[in-house]
Amino acid sequence: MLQELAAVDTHPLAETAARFVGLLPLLPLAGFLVNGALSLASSYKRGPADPSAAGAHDGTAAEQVAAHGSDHDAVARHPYAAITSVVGTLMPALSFALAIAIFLAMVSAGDFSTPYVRSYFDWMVTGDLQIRWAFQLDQLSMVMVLVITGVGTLIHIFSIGYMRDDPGYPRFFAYLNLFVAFMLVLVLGASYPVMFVGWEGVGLCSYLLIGYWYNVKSNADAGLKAFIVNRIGDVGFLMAMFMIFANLHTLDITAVNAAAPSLGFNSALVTTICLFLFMGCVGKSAQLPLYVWLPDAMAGPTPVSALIHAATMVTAGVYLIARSSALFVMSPAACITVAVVGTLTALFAATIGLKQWDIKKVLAYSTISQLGYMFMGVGVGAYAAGMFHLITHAFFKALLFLGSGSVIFAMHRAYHHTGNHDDAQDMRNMGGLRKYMPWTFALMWIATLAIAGVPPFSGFFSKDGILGAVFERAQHGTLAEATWLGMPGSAVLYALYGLGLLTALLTAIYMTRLMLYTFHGPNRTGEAERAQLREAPWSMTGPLVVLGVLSAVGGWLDLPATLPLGPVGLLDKWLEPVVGAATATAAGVVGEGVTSTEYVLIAVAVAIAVLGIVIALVRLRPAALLPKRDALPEHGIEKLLENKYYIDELYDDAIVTPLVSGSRNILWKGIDRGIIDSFFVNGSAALSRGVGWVGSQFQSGETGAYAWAIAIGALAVLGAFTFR
Amino acid sequence: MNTLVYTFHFYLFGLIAIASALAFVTRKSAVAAALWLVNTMFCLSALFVMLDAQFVAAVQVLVYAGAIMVVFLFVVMLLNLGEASEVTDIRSLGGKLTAGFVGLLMLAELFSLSRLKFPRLMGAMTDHANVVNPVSAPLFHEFLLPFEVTSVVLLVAVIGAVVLAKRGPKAQ
Amino acid sequence: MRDFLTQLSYDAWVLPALLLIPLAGALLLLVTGSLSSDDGTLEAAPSARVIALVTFVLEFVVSMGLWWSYDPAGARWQATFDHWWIIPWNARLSMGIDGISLMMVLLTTVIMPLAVLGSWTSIRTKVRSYYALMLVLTTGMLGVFVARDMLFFYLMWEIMLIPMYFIIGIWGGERRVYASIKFFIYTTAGSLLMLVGIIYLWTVSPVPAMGLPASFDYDRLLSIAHTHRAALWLFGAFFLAFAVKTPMFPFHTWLPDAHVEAPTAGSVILASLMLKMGTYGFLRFAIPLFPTAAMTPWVRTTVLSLAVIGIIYGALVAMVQPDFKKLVAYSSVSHLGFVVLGIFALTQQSVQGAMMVMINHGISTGALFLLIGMLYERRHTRLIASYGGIARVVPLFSALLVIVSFSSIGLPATNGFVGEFLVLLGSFKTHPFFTLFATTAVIYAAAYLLWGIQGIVFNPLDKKENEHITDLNARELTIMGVLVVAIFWIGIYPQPILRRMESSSAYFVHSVEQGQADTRTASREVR
Amino acid sequence: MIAEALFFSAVLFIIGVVGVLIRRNAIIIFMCVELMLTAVNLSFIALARLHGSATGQVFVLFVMTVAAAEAAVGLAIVISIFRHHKSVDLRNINLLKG
Repeated sequence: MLQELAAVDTHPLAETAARFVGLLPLLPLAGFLVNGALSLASSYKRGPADPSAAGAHDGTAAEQVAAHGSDHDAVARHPYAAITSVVGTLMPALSFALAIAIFLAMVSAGDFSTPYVRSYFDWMVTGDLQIRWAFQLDQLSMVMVLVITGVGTLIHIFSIGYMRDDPGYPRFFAYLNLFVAFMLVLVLGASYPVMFVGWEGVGLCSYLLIGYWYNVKSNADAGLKAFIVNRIGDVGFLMAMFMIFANLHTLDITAVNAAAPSLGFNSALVTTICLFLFMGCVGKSAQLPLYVWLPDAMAGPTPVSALIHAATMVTAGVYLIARSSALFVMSPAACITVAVVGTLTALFAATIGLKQWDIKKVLAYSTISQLGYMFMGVGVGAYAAGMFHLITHAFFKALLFLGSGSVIFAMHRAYHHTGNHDDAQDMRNMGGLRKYMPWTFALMWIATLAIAGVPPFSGFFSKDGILGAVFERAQHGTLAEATWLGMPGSAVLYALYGLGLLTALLTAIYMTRLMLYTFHGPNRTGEAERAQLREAPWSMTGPLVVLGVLSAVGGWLDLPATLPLGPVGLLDKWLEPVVGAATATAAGVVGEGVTSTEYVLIAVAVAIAVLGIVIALVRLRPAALLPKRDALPEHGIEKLLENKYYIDELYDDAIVTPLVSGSRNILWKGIDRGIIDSFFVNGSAALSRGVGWVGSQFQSGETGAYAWAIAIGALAVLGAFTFR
Repeated sequence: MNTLVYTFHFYLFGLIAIASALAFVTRKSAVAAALWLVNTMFCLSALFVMLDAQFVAAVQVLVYAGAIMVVFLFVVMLLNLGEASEVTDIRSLGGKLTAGFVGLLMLAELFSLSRLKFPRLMGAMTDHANVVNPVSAPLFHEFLLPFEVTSVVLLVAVIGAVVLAKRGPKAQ
Repeated sequence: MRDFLTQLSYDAWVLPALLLIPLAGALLLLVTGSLSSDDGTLEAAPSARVIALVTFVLEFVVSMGLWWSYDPAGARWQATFDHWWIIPWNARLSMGIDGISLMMVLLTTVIMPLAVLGSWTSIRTKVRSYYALMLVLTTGMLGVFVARDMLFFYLMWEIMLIPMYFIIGIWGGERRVYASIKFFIYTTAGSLLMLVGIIYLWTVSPVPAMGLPASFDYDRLLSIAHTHRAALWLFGAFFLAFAVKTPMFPFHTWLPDAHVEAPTAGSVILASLMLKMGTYGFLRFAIPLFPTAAMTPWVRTTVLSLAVIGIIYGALVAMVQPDFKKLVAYSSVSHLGFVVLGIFALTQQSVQGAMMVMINHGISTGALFLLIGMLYERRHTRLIASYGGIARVVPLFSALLVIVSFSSIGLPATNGFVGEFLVLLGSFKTHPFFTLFATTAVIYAAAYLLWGIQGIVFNPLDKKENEHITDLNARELTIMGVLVVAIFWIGIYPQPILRRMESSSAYFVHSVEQGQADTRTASREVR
Repeated sequence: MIAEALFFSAVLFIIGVVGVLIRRNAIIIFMCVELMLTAVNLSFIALARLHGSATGQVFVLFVMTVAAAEAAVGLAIVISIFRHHKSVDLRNINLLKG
């Protein structure tokens, strides 16, 4: 312990702001505690001292109900709204400020290759197991901390406006603060179990926030689904931890990374560990086949969708793989699996996104698709590229979600005003909003161009980085030389590249479609509603502007060598100490400078993005669209897409229903009640009762019968003596 | 006493006892049965005398034949059961045969068990004139406590009989 | 603190005092009961619950000294006490604690006052007898945990049954008689075989060469080597007693009935403390006494299979329960499966984890039963379907239910995670495939509990009766406050507990491995 | 003569047993029991004679006392049963049924 402290003290970050790293999650946690207490304090009414004696029909209870009944529909600010807004946004903002201070300290500390680990106290120490509450700061976690606290703060500010009339205002901020705290624990954790605390903690917050409006059953169901599907993935994460510990006797990330080569290159063991870890990522980051929870998660308030289900939590899987890069490069098979799953998810989700009408559902599938891209990147060992896309995606997808939040806010306000009960999120009910919401319109177009991959917006650079890396890995490196399910690695990777391009095309199409239907064409809301449509307040538009700027210029974070518009490869260099070795291992021979092939690839990517937008503009007719209530049913492949390939129904019928009815009818009523209880337990009781009954039949009370019994008994005893 | 005469009388009383007993179990009338039983008791008392238990023989006549059987007869008459009112009092032929078979079987088993060889007669009791002493000496020395307990048993029986046979207030 | 305790010569008297204080309380209750002529309803005898609470708080205060006086690096048995008892049989009142007992004793003394507070207003008839029975029950449970004499252990084991039988049978729900008889016969049937085993051990215990008479002394019985065949039979006898109590699949069907029918405090005690007797028995008796039998490959595989089946089966059956109390009851089958898995996997981490799960299950499940009891007091139904959306009416209750449920699910940073993680982590080393199946239980655990609480606190508030439910009062908040603090304390900083149990669990693992190795070499020599 | 006495005793005893088995009149069954007791008394007397000791006779006295007590109580029971059932037929009496 002392030695360790000494080692920490000599670290270049030891005397800087980095020593307050523990405050990063603690500040939002404090916000959670304050807001949670406010929420409970405002709604708690003390119960009677003797609940079983108190009649259910006393006056106070009735009054309470009246009070509760009214507060649901009332559009009034929460009594603690002011203090909640201050505490709820200040805490993540302070975290962000601290994060910047630490970042500056790291920049000035220059290159350091060992992470700064700050250990607080023992968590689970027994035998050879040593798990401590320890946080780890290095370039990778720093990037994530900045994204989480930065984007997080913006979304908190946006929420002040978006949630202003909600009766559970402090509760919302409490959950959001708690989320930020857990997310920071996730990225800062110095060992897998500590990471897992954050990993599950964000799952909890996701559950609570998806089911935030819990009095609608579908919302609560969606939260439950998210948590359970995530847990399926968590089994993988847990198993990976067990395997790592059983073989390496440590769970500290640095120690595991250092010891990873001892597991043996391409050994079955390391592949299994990586695949289990990836299973965790599949759950958390909504990849095939566990993506189903994310579209449903849109049931939560829109800021939640922006923060948790687009910018931060769902990218945790990408972060985990980047964190464990030393393990993954040991197993090309696992890497290719990651890339293949990522690519297939990207394509699959993009096709579903083509035909969704709910504006948030489109964005949800888009998120799944973009996460697929990120896995494609980290799968092929281009960790910096994957992280780069994670960052730009955080910007433009948060912008898209918040923009759609603005739209929904406006639509909802308009509908509320006129008492209309139509779907405020359905694009068929929107249209032509550019006139009423010019800022949102402009900013969302920036984000759309970014996600579509049009230069010079951020998404172009990050997506191109990934596709370029896939193409490069297909040519040389450990992945190209490996075989995957009997196929040569390079062939697989070329195919992935092709599918990646196809996905890019689809991305451009569905995003343009979203913009066209929402902002262009005629307005499809009613006359009365149209009068109420207007831009959201500045507390909401402000964060949008910031994100818009970031989405536009985010590409400069990591310019490719082919396009030296500024300093090249900033992020690559920054992440070099963490993932550089792993990237180099995966890449094998380093390419010889800039080649003409790369320019061709860039040209193809741009062409495809533009083509997608053009196709959408040409083919789609927003003017011909009917509002949702008048819409005609779809047919053929479009119906299949609209219904998301019926995957949810398939899971329900093939897994959930058999499991539940099997548990009920076979396990509970069959085995538990039937076999064990009725047969063995009550059966043995019945047996002894039966024996007793037989015995009692001899007890007739007839003295004569007894005399006979005695006589025959005596006969038998005498006989026994006689014929001994 | 002449051994032959003695043996003759021994067999005589024994056989009469058995015959009376057989008559006793087969009479339908309770009074007749009781009288046959009294006859058996008398014969047995004679056997007791011949086995040098003169005092017990006297008691047998007094207590059994005299007291107990009289009580039986009283009860029979009190309840007016003198005539065989119920035809079903004796079991069916099958029952009788089975009972007889069981009895014979038991007898056979008893005989086959008693393979002991008894001497014809051991020396006679020492003092024929003094018949009570040999009984009373152990009774009031060795078996004093049981003897006293027996008196308590009798007392309890008397009280019990009174309580049981008394008409309850409801019956009146 | 330790100096202060030494001044009091605390170690010398604490264990008998812990056994006697509840008995004294029970006696006081009975005396006041026989002096007064009332009918023992709550209105007539409000002092009974106060006496009980004071006794339990005193018990708690006295027992807390053990936390400081126990030295993890010290002797194997601490705070020992020894007194003659039945001289002809050489049975003694011999007590002592090690790391395992320590935590179980403290868990008992913490849970019992809360159980009294939980019954504060819900028990309204024959209150004196009720609290007297709870006090006697406490003596029994503590006796089981501290006994170092097998006969004394068995006596306490059986003493425990009787009060619980009456608590279920008198203050229980509608089918209380069926449930209490089932509970009693099930557990007695198991434990009688154990008695046979104990008597057998006694008969083989004398060592004439060293002049040692027959004895029930635990440490002495530990040192006896049995033939493999005898060990198997004896292990079977002990195993059955503990498997019923734990309860392991398929000996678990008394549990749902007993839990559902028992009054709140009965369920709490049953789940938090009495189920631990079974697993404690495995740790203390069944395995250390017969290591060769317990670690025979086929025995071990069978037990581990039953444990893993129990984990998954309990979770799946819990998932479809319409009655929340039954849901929690089946979840106990699942959780206790983890304990058995950890114990039989026999690694340092898994055994430590098993002990942690024992503690955590005591806290979380106890809290769940208390919460559902509080709700039952208000609405008189336990069916999930008769609730819905009550988070709006009773926000604090709902928040607590969610917190406790997540601790039971095993969310990291709550207590549930620490235990399950250690069990699984340790078990993976020796039994990876069993661990893989056991790990999937984290999915079902989330499913059944979240389904349950969703049906109660979330969803639309669509039933008129539920709009009248009142939130928790100060007394109920005190109970839950203690438990929630424990949940997070153990979840975030379990090290003080782990440290106190470490040497005992290491001794357990080591001695069992050693015993196994010894006899293996011995049998090789024989061949 | 001892063997003969024992023979008579056995025969009388068996007759008593058969009587108990074939009769249904409670009073007669009582008498059969008395017969069995007396038969046993004969054995006692004979064996006392064999051993030349009076102890056996003492037992006979005890047996007689008990027999008297038994007869008294038994008959009292019969009377009270008769009052209830108006019959002493054993088939009507099954009070011994648990």
